[in-house]
Amino acid sequence: MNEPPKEPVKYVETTIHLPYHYVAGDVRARYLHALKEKKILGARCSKAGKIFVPPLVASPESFAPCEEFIEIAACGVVTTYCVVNIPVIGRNIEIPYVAASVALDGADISIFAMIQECKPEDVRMGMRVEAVWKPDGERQGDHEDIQYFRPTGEPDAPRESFLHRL
Amino acid sequence: MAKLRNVAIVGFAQAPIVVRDEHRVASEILYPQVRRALADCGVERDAIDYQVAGSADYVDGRPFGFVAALDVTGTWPPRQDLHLEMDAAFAAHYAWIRMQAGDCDTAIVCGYGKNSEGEPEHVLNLELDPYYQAPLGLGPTSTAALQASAFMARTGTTDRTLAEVAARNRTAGVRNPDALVRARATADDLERTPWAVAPLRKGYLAPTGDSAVCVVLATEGKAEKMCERPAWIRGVDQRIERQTLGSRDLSASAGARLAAEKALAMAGVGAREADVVELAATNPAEELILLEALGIGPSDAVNPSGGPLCGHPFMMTGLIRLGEAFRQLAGRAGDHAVPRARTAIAHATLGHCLQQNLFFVLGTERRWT
Amino acid sequence: MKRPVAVVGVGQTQHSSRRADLSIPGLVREAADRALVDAGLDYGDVDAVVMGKAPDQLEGVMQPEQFLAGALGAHLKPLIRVHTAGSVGASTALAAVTHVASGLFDRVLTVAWEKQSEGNAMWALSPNMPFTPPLVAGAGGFFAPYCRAYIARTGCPPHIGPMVAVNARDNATRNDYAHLREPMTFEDVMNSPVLWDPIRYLETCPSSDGAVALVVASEEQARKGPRKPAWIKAGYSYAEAMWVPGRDQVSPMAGKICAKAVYDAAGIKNPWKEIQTIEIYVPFAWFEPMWLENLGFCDVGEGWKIVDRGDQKMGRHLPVNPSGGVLCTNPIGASGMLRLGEAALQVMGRAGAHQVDGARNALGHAYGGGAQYFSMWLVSSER
Amino acid sequence: MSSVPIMRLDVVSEFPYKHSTGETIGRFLAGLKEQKKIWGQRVAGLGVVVPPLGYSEADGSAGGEWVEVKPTGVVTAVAVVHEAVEGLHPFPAPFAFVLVKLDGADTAMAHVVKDGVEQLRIGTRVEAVWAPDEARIGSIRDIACFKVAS
Repeated sequence: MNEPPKEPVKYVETTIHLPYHYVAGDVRARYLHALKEKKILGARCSKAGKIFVPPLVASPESFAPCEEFIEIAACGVVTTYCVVNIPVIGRNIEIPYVAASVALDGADISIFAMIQECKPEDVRMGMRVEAVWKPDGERQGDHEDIQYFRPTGEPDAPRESFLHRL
Repeated sequence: MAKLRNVAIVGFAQAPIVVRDEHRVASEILYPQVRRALADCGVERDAIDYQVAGSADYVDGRPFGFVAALDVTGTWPPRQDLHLEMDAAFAAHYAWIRMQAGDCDTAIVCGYGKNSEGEPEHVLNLELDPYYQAPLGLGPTSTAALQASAFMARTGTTDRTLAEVAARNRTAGVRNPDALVRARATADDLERTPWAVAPLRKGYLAPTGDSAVCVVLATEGKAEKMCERPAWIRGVDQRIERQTLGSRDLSASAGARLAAEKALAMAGVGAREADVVELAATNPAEELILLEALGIGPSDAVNPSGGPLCGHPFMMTGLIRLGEAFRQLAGRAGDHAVPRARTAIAHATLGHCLQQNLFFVLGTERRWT
Repeated sequence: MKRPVAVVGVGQTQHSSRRADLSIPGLVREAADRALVDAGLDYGDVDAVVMGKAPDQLEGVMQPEQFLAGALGAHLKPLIRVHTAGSVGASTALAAVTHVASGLFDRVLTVAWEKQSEGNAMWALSPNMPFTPPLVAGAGGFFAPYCRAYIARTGCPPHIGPMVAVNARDNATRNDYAHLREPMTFEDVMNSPVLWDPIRYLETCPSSDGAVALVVASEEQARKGPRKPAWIKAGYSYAEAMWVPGRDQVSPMAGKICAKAVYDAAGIKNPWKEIQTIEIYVPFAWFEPMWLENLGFCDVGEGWKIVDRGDQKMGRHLPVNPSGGVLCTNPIGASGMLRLGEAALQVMGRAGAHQVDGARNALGHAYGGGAQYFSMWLVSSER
Repeated sequence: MSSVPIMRLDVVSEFPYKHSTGETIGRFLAGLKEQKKIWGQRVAGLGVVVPPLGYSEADGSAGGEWVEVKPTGVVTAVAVVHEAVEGLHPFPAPFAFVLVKLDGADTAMAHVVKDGVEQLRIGTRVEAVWAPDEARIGSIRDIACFKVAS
């Protein structure tokens, strides 16, 4: 035969195997270490005074460095959210769960957080929530030291206070 | 040559290259470089019309890793922006093209991405085609050794010559405070280092590392106000070749030769007139191949910074060459200055075996009047 | 732009969930061959190649443009590779335009592609990045909260998302290249599972294999070509930082500024009146009304009313995504260039069964990142 | 800023991929697997290319006539690995990567030489060593390696 077989091999299969070696960086490491002490740290912009949680090396808004770390309250307001009904590969999270944007009191940007201890349909934009920490001795200085946020039972924040704050 | 806009490098900042920065993530290394480069030019962020960056997701294994850079480059209010998945020197070339199109007058060009987070032999294997070449396990050191073997066979270049070329780089790097390797090494020392992948010895390889780079470009009229001695871009060109290693003559670099010819022709100078030639050669054989493409021989004009053999943060190495050329022409090269440098060549490359090559020709004088 | 630039060739692949019949070079060549044939050119006529795609992790090949250079006739030519997240197809085409506008290149081939079937997008795009919060549930989980905020702000009723999805699919039935072409009903959408409340399954984009290529050229070349070109009146790419206090992901500043820059440069004073059709990047149905507002086709809070009235359907005032858009075809890296290419086809009068009558001006748009990258062009049948 | 302990994390990123081959690459690989034959294609500007791609990397032109080449050839470049990279390299060191111009081909092919690397030079003649029947899966590694020709 003066040609290769008519029927091609369909695929070349491979598993890519790449080792990576990460560091958190001092700014993020400081934030994560503080979680162990049940403290949430923010960083203050040296120019405009805005507070970023988790801390950033610089304010993306003013382009000025952040220089000062300050402790932020572990409670705030759900500014918006979604209810997730599909499992995420590689994540051990029970569905459905609420993924929310939470504006912590005193912070100028929101964090992503899970809302639990209430039914997904009871979550509201404007709902006041607080952090639920892992028990003492189990916190390891990572994001999961805050297990989730739960409703505080306080009255909701007024609509105009969060509607344009995501 | 049609008349083009005169564009100059007017600012440059580079984080000293280190093996591994354990205190900062890539964007945190970049932030102070952008601040310094702008401070160098005496301008605020709002004075810059355009930003363009170069990096590659696989270097540190973070898909969309470049998005984080927007938070440290002053991207508020929103800015005209582009990101190339390439060595950032190619981003500088694109900024120049954009200035030729009349779409901007000033630009910052950033390069970043921590080499230390990944393992380059593994990562760069993935640049090869996934059907025939990558499955063999070829990495950058192996492909470079294939090229070196072909070059040495054609030209009769000896191991000793490679050692001498490497030693010249290492000697120069001693005077560069941003270099990763600043320990002097002689040809004798390097010739005694063990084989990495023969014919390349460990002492001939470029050590990767962490850095971040920012270059500022400006057109005539603005450049003079931002820099006392701007480095004018007189010519520039880049060319890629087909990848398949076995279908190229690896003993030479056809793409480098063509790009160099075009860039020099645009600049209206010959390579011999260059006082400084900064080459992104990651081993001495590559340096010799590139010099051959330029039509010049080895000399102390080549890599006064010590070149990649004294620090190779890949995806930034090319932009650092451009920055080094600027330092020399602007009189800011400090201890590694080449006296009275007036013309410089800066080179960048991507891919295996010098697959893609970019040459800038810079001068202390404007090209078009 | 220093000199006029036109689209003189458009080519795209048949898009589907898995183009198992083609290698990666085969896929990009299917699009590039068609674009060149369309332009009456050959690989040898091309001065430079500008390629775009989303993260290399999708296919497991780093900087694949390097091995594709030979497949695109780019040997010994200039080539660049663009990556600006989801907007990349559009920003890539605009980078090609810059090449021609500079006067240094006359004919530039630009190609954008994705072959999502080679890997697993969900794995490739949401690895557990170190030291970052472990919650973002894919792109849907990221964007759904902003859809909810839009709904809360504007009173957008719950039937708007499904209406957008149904219309997109209806449009795709007239586009031979589209990935999803089976008609669906409002009830189908309402009955589909809610994945990321408020986003339902049938309000999301598919995962596709596909490529698109354009030939952009100088005026002289455009006048020589076999067909009527699409003239690029203006195009811009803008980005904004992520963690800006008060940043509005519902209607990002970068999108507004980019649109205004395009309209100003193109001499458009009233986009609603002067633009006949738009191809915009709508990966989740709710984004259609959001972008109609962001792009200035109506006042804030009025976007959903355009959908509610049906004014964005074929044959009505402003047909949106006549091709079916991203909701029916989503080879990520190519999606933005498909929007720009489809806009060009409309003003060339060559969009076939999904042609909008009388399309003189068309807008092509894409976005990416955390709604941070915006890239768009306005094309016209008139120079 | 007061000092804070460095936080490190080592990960191995592992993803499976299935690359569709298309007709040309697929048939070339089928030739290795089923016929133990090495096929090239004659394309514009390059002559007989092995392995083939279905287009010319010289000018982008399509097509190519199938040409069988010999499993023997001559080394045109050689790189001897003295320290194998775990998880990447196919053999323990020392082994060699080579470019081999097979008899009947106009371009060379990248491959590996497992044994006898001390004898390898540019110009050395080598021959393909096939993987056993059950181990050939339609991969470039169906040629297990090359060896110095006897």
